[in-house]
Amino acid sequence: MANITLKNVTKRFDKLETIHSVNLELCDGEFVVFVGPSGCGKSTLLRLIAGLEEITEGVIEIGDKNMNNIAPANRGVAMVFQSYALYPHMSVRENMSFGMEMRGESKENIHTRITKASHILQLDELLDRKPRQLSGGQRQRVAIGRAIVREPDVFLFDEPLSNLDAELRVDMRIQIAQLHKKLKATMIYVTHDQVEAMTLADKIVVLRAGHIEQVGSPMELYHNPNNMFVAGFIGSPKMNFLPALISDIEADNSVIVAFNGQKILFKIQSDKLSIGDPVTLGFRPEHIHLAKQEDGFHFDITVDVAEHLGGISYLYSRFENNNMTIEVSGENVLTSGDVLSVGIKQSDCYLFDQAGKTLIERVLPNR
Amino acid sequence: MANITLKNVTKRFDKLETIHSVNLELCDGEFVVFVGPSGCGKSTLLRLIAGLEEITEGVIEIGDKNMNNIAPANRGVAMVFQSYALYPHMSVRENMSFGMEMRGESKENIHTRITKASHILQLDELLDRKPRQLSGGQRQRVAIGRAIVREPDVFLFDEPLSNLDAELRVDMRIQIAQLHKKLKATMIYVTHDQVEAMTLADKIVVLRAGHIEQVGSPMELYHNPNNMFVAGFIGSPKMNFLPALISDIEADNSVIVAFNGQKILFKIQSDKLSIGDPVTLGFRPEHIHLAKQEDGFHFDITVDVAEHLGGISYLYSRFENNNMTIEVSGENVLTSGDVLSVGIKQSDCYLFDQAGKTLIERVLPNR
Amino acid sequence: MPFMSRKMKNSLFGYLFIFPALIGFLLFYAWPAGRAVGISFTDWNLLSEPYYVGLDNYVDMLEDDQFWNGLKLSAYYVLLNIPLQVMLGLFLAVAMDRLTKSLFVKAAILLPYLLSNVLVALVWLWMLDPILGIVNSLVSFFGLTPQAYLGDPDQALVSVAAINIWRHMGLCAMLFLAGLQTIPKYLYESASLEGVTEFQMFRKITLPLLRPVMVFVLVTSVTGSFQIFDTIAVTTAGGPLDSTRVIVYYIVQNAFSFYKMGYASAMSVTLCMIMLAYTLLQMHIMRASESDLN
Amino acid sequence: VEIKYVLWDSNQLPAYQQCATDFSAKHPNISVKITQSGWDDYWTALSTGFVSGTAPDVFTDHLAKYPEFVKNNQLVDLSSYIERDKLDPSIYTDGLYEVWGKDGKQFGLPKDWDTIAMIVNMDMAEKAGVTLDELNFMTWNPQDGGSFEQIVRKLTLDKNGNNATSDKFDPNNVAVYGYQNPGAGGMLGQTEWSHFAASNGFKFQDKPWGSQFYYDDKSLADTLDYITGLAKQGLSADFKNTQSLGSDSMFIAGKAAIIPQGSWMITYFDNNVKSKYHWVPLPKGPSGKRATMFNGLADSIWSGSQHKEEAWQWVKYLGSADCQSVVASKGVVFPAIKGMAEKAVGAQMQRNIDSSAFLTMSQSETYLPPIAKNGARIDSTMESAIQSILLGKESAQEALSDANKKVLRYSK
Amino acid sequence: MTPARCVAWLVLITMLVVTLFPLLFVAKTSFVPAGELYTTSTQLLPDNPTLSNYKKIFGLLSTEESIAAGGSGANINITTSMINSVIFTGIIVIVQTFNCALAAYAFARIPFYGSKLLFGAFVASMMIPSVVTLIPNFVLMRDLGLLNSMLGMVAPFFLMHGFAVFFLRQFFISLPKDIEEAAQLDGANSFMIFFKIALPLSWAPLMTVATLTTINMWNEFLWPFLIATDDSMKTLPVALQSFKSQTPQGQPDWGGLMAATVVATIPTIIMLFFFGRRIVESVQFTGGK
Ligand SMILES: Nc1ncnc2c1ncn2[C@@H]1O[C@H](COP(=O)(O)OP(=O)(O)OP(=O)(O)O)[C@@H](O)[C@H]1O
Ligand SMILES: Nc1ncnc2c1ncn2[C@@H]1O[C@H](COP(=O)(O)OP(=O)(O)OP(=O)(O)O)[C@@H](O)[C@H]1O
Ligand SMILES: [Mg+2]
Ligand SMILES: [Mg+2]
Repeated sequence: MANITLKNVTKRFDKLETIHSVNLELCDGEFVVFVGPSGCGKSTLLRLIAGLEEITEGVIEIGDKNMNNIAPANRGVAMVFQSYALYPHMSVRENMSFGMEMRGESKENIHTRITKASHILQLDELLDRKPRQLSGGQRQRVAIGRAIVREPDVFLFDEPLSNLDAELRVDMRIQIAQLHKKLKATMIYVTHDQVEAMTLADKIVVLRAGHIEQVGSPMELYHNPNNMFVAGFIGSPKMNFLPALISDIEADNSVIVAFNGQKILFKIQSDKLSIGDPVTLGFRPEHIHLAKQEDGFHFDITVDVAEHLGGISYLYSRFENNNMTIEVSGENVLTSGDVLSVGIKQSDCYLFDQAGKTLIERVLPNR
Repeated sequence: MANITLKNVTKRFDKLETIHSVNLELCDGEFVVFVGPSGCGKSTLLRLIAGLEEITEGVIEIGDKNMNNIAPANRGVAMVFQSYALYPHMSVRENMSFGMEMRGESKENIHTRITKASHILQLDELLDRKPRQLSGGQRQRVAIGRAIVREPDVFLFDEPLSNLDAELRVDMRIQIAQLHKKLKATMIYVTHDQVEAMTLADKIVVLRAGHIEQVGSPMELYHNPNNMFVAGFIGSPKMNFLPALISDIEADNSVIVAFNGQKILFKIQSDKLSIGDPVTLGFRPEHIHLAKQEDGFHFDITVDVAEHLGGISYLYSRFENNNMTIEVSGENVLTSGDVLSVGIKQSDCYLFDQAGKTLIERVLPNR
Repeated sequence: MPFMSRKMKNSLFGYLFIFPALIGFLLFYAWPAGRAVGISFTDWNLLSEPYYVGLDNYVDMLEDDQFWNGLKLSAYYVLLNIPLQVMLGLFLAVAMDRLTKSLFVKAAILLPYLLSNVLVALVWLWMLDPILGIVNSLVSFFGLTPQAYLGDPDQALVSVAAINIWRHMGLCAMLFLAGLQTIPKYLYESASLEGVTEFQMFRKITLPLLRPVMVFVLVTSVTGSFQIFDTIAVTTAGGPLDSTRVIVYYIVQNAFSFYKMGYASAMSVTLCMIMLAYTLLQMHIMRASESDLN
Repeated sequence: VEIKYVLWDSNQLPAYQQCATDFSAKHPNISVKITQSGWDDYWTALSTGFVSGTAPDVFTDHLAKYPEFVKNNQLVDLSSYIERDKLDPSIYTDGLYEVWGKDGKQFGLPKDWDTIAMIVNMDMAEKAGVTLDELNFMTWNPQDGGSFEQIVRKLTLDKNGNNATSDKFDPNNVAVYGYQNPGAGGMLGQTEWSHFAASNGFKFQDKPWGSQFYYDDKSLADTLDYITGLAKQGLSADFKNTQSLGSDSMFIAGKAAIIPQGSWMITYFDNNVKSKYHWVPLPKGPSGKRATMFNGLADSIWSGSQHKEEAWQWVKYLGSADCQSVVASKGVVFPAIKGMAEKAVGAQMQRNIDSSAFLTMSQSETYLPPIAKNGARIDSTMESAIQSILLGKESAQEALSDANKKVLRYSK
Repeated sequence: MTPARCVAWLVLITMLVVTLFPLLFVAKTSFVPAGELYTTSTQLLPDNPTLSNYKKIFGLLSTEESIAAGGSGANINITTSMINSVIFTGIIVIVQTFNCALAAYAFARIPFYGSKLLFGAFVASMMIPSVVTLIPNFVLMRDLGLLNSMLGMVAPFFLMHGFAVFFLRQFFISLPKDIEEAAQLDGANSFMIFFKIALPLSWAPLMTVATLTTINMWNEFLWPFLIATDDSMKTLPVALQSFKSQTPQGQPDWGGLMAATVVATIPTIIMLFFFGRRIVESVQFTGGK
């Protein structure tokens, strides 16, 4: 049993409070991804769970046992450090076997596990090298290897794939997913990669400046972000935000939003809204079409920069004084200065009140 | 003048040859991106150019001057280390000002540049911290800051954004692009991020195991990869490869390729091909449509795993015994076990001979 | 200066860096040492002119029982002294690093080293007095048999070693402690997550990464022990029954009591060679010039 | 002109400082700078000074050290000055002047002398019923120890308070030792054994500077066997137990009732001993006489001195009655000039110290310490040999025979 | 607390007791009046504590009183010698540590011709018995006219010491290379790297060496004793040597000696507390990933 509970966990470095009374429940066997802007406290949270930092206030429980006073060694966690923390004097093989040897695993056992892990991580030929003879990505893989050979109850991964190339990254991602399936261990995973977060997570925890902004499944966060921060943070390129107005409130929670001279009706709770309130419209770059859409907004934009990635292009554009990013798939030769007419479906729109809180609750697509 | 020339550059660590006689010419003011699998020698090349490693054989010239015996300090390069290499005893501010102080810049100059850089890098509030009090991403930004405040002739960036979140990453990418425009410095940039590579580069250098596989503009590499390795490496998810056969060769370089019982004519050099030769078909995931396409191949696949990322989904599927990745945009509820009929346009197909060399030379889209 | 190769430029810098030290070395070590080699081929009683005797001193030395005895005693002393001193020092250092950061403990451990050799010897001479000393009265208090310590030929050298261990243990600890600071803390974090015990961490992380300092401590403490003089001069003067007449004591005796500087020089040169050989071997075996941290 | 003068005994410093002041008053153009440093450092500094040419002009010299200096021409021969200034050597106590000369040359003017006596803890003596009279007239022989041993036995007490005359005496649990031998004593045995041996007929050497030594003589072997025997019977502490703080400390601590010691220690004991004590003459030996080593220091001039004439003036003054009476009045040592010793004893009497035993000794049979080149090596050899006897590792006769052979080799 | 830690604590405390006990004994003896030295030698506290030993040290007793209190009659100018000691030690510690750090850095990081050989020679310098160096060095000082001068006193020490060079080099080889590489790219030459990077990162070893040198030099006796014959030049150990044995067989003035020890040691103890914090407050090498 390795469910993890954080109750009012607070961490201060000297006077600087970095984690502010965080509450979180992670179930046994869950794959949890922490995301958040740089410096928001992801690594710190992992280190608190691992017991490498003492928590200033609050309680951390693993498997329903209070861990506050339990040494890291006895928490049953393995961690991939953001900084790798490889043993510089040990070969790759020794780096991986060290923990197992110290816990008295049998020689064969160690050998098989290392062979397997190094194969998965494509480290077979590097087993006898010292860390300083490895490239950045190779070091990172050793760090992963060191954690996975242990097969503990809880895995903590701190940006484990950041230094790997795209192909390897996809590979590794799949390997980690399989490992999770096989071991049924609880995994906490910090990443900046949207794809990793969306594909691996059972549950995503969005952090901002030491607070939890939202916890939910990837689709929940994508479709129903609590607020503009989460909406902006989940999805890449980032969601576009444009100012709009409440032009009318009809009965039955029917609210009419005016934008660019167009008025569209949204079915949303209207209690706290009043006519004339400014609201924010959100459109994801991938939802913007190069054509007017029936039932939706449309407007003209000017392309500032066009980035062509092959299969898709990003158009960094302007609408009035607002920046807009648009994703266009397929080949095209659009470029700076082009003026395009774009449209977006009503169902793809997000809407936020003045404080940034979401106004729309979407029903998730489900089979 | 900071054009960089590498002539037969070879690097051996002890007996291990890591860079094999590399030749490369980079023009002054060019933005060059090095990509390649983990451990292929990207960092080593940067270190050779910077003069931090002595080259075993060959010549490196910067601005037409042989640099082999020039100390790193006098090469006029700034580098962002993959490992950051911040000065642990100096505050963020001192880390950034050190290089300028060494070069005797004026106090005000230093101050303005640091203020500006720290603002761009969102480090304003961290200027008085020591590196050990920073998060991973913050450290990485300091490392970037240290390089850019220097405004040297040549920038070497070794995966400078790997530990930043998506939003910041886009920001930084744009900042670096602007910096490049402004300073007109030569920049060499190592990244694993496809988007960064495609959007920033004037020229991409694809490395494999210490060799250069191809040098070219992003679009060139995307559309006309020299070989299967480059084709597979550029673009994410990776290109799918399926076996096919030359079923007939007509005159005028018209070659008929048979795949899944369908025969399609390709206009390619037929000199070295003969009927019955196995060839490899390549389809990019983003080019596969969920409907039969006129003039193209179509076939049925079985979905193994479906990853839903919100705006798009990746379907990891099988066709006969080959893995296929398919990118599907828009909402959908496809899942494991679904059988789909997919199609691909002839013009989106890539074709490689037995040795993996490309058979199709495409004309680049151009306005 | 583009006409200079990198290596030459480095050499320029290198010599600039070591310049002051090199002057000191040449003036106060190299020159006297060279002179000593010269003197070792002469008969010189300090007061009158030396005269050349060729290898006589070395031949005499090989036939001199006292010389061999001195060497043997010195080696024995080193064996008594070093393992314990280094181990205790290491333990203290690790304890100070991992157990307590208390400044008091640190200062207390180094206190014995604050007293000069001679003083330490005098204090222990007093405390170890078999009849009047506090040690024997403690020994009797615990029901053990009082010993003669420095007066007993079988115990004298051991006692001297104990005195020196007492004085130098803190020094060793300080040196090791400085070495421990270079070991990144995250290695211990990483190891602790792997369920590695404190002792295993010590063996597998601390010890190997301490290697550069370990070589240093081994080399300096062994060669230092080989040169023990003050303590013996104060406590036993080479006695009882020559049981503490270690080689350097014998050398000094020859030089300043017997006025046989030539002979003393020959022995010094030989001793120096022995220590140098040991040092080179030790440094080679323990790869003294490499650090695993780089 | 400044004359540099060095000495090692700080107890004497005030007296000589006084002399220097008086001297400068008489010789306004000469000032004397006195430096004192402890025994070991003293000789190191002196040797370095000789080698480098920076030694002091005048220094206090010791019999054990001066032969080597003479051999290497470091000392100024004073005979011509003595002749010129018509100095009368007979003013010095007999023997003191001669030992500083060789082959008609003179290397120092005597400044003081010392003899050996025994100090007795009178509180213990009274408790044991030993009278001062008995103590003043002890006899000794190597066979049964004479009255000396009887007294020692009475003074030796075990932990239970039994003295060594009793059957119940436990030699393994001694609380107070009747007599404590200070140690091995090297080639001199100055306080250790030479007085016993000499009163048993022992002689060190054929003559000063002579190359013949008699350490293998039976008289010495018997003496050393006797001394070793004392420890075996529990009358003295074992040699190995007395090597740290030594016999003086044992006496002061009340662990030893009688110890032999030299006259230079009079002040020290008076300052440190808290119980009642008395200096008594050494016992008479089989020869029927008391015997004591009669040793003395002298002032020598370094041959490298730039101011030999001024140095001589100072040495002459040090050896004169003017200075020595000052020294005598301080009562620290016995000055070399005849009659001054009595003055010193008188001065000590005023401080309630009875040091007449030393005078008594100086008037009994006296002998000079052996003088030879290679003294340090001979000393080292003898020290080892005697240690091995005292430790019971070797029989006295054997060890001494071996040692004497070596000694003869060195003294050639 | 784990059992291992408990055991470690126990051992540590035992060692502390063993370490401190003799020092308590020193302190105690310094308060014992002459004459009670030997009767109280097995006690932990003096029967009749006295300050007379300290008075002796500070010259508060006349010569006669001092002799009567079991001391020597030597005159000690403790303030002068204390000042001399501070100057002597200060010069050596600062200059020597600096020179040695320079040399050590070169040996660790600059690949110059002959560096291996010279480093070997520097290490070997520690093995030359002082018997061999004493006289030539003294003669050299005489020839240079430096006898009785501060320069003469510090000369053999302040330029270099094999111990410090060796020790510091062992640290410099462990400094993270990439940090120095970064500095190179920032345009720093070897001197700048040394001053701005290597030195600040090596506070712990530098302080350790400085502390040890301070202690050694504070206690250094023979050389200053030989060079400084003038009272006004004497350092503390030279001045205090008169408390050591005066005569071949004589006992030192124990009470005075111990009091002198206490007095002479106090400055070093203060220094220890002062620097002690710096010694372990080293920069952790966390500039990297
Ligand atoms: N000091 C060294 N000794 C031996 N081999 C080394 C050394 N440094 C690097 N290598 C090897 O050289 C190859 C190239 O390393 P390099 O660091 O240049 O890779 P890279 O392309 O930067 O990889 P990554 O993307 O993982 O950072 C790797 O296989 C690495 O193992
Ligand atoms: N030792 C420390 N002292 C003071 N502040 C610290 C310390 N360690 C971290 N911080 C601060 O705490 C905050 C959270 O740091 P943390 O490393 O958890 O961020 P993170 O979410 O992992 O960021 P990144 O994605 O950049 O790695 C940061 O603002 C950082 O500056
Ligand atoms: Mg982090
Ligand atoms: Mg790299």
